[in-house]
Amino acid sequence: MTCTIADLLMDGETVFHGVSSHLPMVAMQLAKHMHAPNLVHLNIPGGVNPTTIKNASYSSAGADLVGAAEAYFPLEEIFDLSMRGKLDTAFLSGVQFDINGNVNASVIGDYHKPKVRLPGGAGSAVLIPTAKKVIIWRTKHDPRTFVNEVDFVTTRGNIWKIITPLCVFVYKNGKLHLESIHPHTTLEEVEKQTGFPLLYDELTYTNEPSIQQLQKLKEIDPKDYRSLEFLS
Amino acid sequence: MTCTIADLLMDGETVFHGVSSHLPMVAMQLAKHMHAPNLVHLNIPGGVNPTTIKNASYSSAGADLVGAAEAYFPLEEIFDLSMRGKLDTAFLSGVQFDINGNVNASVIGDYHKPKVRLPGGAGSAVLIPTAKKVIIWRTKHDPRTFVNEVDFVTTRGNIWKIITPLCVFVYKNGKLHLESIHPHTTLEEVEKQTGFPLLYDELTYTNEPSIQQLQKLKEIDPKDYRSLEFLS
Amino acid sequence: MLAIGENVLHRAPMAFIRELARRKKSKLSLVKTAGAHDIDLLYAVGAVKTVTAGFVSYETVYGLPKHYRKAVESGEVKTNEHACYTVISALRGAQANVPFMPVQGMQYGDLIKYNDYFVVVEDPFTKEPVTLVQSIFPDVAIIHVQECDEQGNAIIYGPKFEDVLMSRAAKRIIITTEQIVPRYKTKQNNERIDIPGFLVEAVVHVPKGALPTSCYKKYELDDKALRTFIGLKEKAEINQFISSYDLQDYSGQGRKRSW
Amino acid sequence: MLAIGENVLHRAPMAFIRELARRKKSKLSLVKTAGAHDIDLLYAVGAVKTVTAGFVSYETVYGLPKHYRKAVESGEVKTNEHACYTVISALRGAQANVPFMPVQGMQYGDLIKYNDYFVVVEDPFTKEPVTLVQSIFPDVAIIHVQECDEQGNAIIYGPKFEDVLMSRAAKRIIITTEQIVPRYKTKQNNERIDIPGFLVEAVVHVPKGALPTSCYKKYELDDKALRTFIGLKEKAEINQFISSYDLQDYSGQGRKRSW
Repeated sequence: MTCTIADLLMDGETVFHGVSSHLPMVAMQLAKHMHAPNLVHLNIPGGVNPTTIKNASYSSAGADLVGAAEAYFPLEEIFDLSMRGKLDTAFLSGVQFDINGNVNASVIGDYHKPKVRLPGGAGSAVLIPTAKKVIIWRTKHDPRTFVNEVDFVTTRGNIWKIITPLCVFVYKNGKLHLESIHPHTTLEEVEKQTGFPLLYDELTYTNEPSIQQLQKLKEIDPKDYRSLEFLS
Repeated sequence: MTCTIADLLMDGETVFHGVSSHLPMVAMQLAKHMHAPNLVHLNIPGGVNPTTIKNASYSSAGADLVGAAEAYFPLEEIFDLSMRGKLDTAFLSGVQFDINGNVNASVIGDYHKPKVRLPGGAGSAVLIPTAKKVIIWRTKHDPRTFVNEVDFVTTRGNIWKIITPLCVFVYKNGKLHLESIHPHTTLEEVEKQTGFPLLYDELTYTNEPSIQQLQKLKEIDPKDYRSLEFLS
Repeated sequence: MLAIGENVLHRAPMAFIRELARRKKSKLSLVKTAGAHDIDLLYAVGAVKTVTAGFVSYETVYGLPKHYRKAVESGEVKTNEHACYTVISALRGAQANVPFMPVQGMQYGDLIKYNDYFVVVEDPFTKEPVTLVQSIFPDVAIIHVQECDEQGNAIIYGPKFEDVLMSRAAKRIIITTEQIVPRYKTKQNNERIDIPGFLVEAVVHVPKGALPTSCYKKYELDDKALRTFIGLKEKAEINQFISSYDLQDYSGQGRKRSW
Repeated sequence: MLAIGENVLHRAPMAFIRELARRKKSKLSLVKTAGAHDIDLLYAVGAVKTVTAGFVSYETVYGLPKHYRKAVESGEVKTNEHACYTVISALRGAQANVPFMPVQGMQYGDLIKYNDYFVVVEDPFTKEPVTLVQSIFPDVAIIHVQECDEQGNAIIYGPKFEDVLMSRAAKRIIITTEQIVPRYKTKQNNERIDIPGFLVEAVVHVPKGALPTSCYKKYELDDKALRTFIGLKEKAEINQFISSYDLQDYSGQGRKRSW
């Protein structure tokens, strides 16, 4: 997943990730070390282009990202930047997604008396509509995540891609389409784990990580923080 | 005038002056050195409580006020402070004033094709209505300054006192009242130089500066910046 | 309404938060962009009426805030869900003392339908629809800093999160600080002062006052304590957890309980 | 529309302003809170269509800006008079890309009657009247700083005035700088960087680029030059005044005219 995400990032882009976002953080560093040296890495504490993320053990919003940074540009300003149409790519997540590009990060059940109170969408409700490109990553791919209809619409639309452990969705013409499935899985598996019918034109396998990418990953993320979410 | 103004300032107050404001700046320093050591001196460049103003030769908005300051709190924030009702006293000026407390700092003549384009009210239009107390100082007292009716209302009301080279006006019940006249002048002189009829109840002479004040003035303002406006 | 400085697990004013719990405060309204242990602890002791936030959760490895969730799901208390940015906008509104702020992006989701602090009006200049968020006026902001002098001139090292904004939005500002430094030291760094002393009502010296969250340049997060707290269920256990900080939380006042 | 950094006589990007004059730019729209020599010079060469500002004047000892006044009084050009704060509010609106900002205090004067960028509406939350100021979206902000690296990471020493806000409100940002410093030096001061490089389009090295206005830590105002300029009347004299800075304004590029 990390390499797939890194491949989506382009040189010179301004890219933001939030809390609990080790995976995209590592992907951004990977992209910077491979094909996108001029990518601008933005994050909540405000560290612009931190040179290392090795100290970001339990948090992707810690002061270490400022300590190792080129400049200071905090959350407040990153939001403003996105409002001005100058944030190229934002990494966001959510708990439920449906085929129409609706995102739920708020509640399961009734909004005012929820069955499950979720953490909340954080910046999603304003960033998903205003960032130029939005990449959603989610480390769970099951029918409770990719549902027929979300319980609540925290925000909707303007998703570029969704990356899961099984596949890549692309959002076009108002619907999520399956773009590629990861080499280790099958279409049947993706179908089984997705709560809405799969749309696709031509279906391909996602590119395998290159040897160079895997080597570089070991360097920039020796403690495998990118896998933290899979463990929790 | 400087001592009269200093006497109006109370200990612990938050007080602001703008550009071309050497006279109130010196008055604030005088008050701080005499009876109001905890007065908070705010200014445009953002120097909170500068320890000296001796380097403010040509400007009361220069970087020297930050260099000698306790902290940094710039104009933008001072405006916000006033909006929140936390600015105790603001020093402002204007070019025309009338008996109804109208202030003109914009134009002489028609607004859209003025006979004389004035510098503009700077912060007056928002600070006069929102500061707790507003002290207007003006180094000219003549019938073109204190007029029957201002050419344009840049802002109005919420003036506490107006200090001129001849007298002190106080604003109450919607009108400017003469509060005291300076010892060196006469009621006739003030009447002659004022374009509106003088209102007053009991009329007193303004207090003379004390010897201590005059001594302290020499220390804090040895180059007599407070008189710059009278020269221009 | 109480605005709490910091973000998720970093530089939270935990000593102050624990003191609120010790004093058995209740019906608090909290506001912040993204909270974790601070909010979870206050919910655990039943101190909260509402929370206004964009995100309430521990980060990845520590999972979800159980106490907060339990309270909200039981219907006892209310969450005023915002996007983090709309909290920022609402605090900017308070900073300028205006009743609302316009904000972009919200028109695509349902938060504006379910919450009366959002409203859509017509822009009088362009006639286009525009979303307004009602300003949030905190009574008190509580902010933990690394350095502060006795006048309240405070310097935050590393990320400031929304703390500076909160210090401008709240009516009263309370600073807890790792270190009280002499005035000549803050003055040497005058251009770096984040909160000038004349805005500050009280300064409390509380070394380690952010533990178990981290404090940049001072200490890392206390992993063990956090995991302990997250595992607690009974009120008595939670009170004991808070008591275990008593000595430390009062150490800055010569171990006297002066605040 | 061009946003010009600095305030009255301090750290004005004069080398850039003079370059606009040399290139015979015309019909410029200018925005700033309080201007002096910069605005007066551009008016003197007939480069301006409108100015949006709260205050246009030299300070006390230098008197009024004659060229500006003459142009406005002749009716050739327009002043969009603001309170300085409403310029700030309008730039904050641009920073957040919203069409307007609410602002307090304006309801007591006539500026809101005579200028269509102010409008009074009903607050949908309280039903009270509230004044809105239309946001101002500068195309370019031009800011003179003391230190900047080649990437555009810029540090302003002393008062920042509205320069940081302008760098967030404008579509494009141009920095002129006293000194180009290596990246490791700006990085050592990373928390002090006022304008991060990724926002900046161009960096121009112009030592003494603020003269005849002052530049904190670098030089004081040039009293003689300012008084000379103020005394000028004829176009030819003014052009000569500008030419007298040619060598100095290009010195940062090895005296080649590279910008």
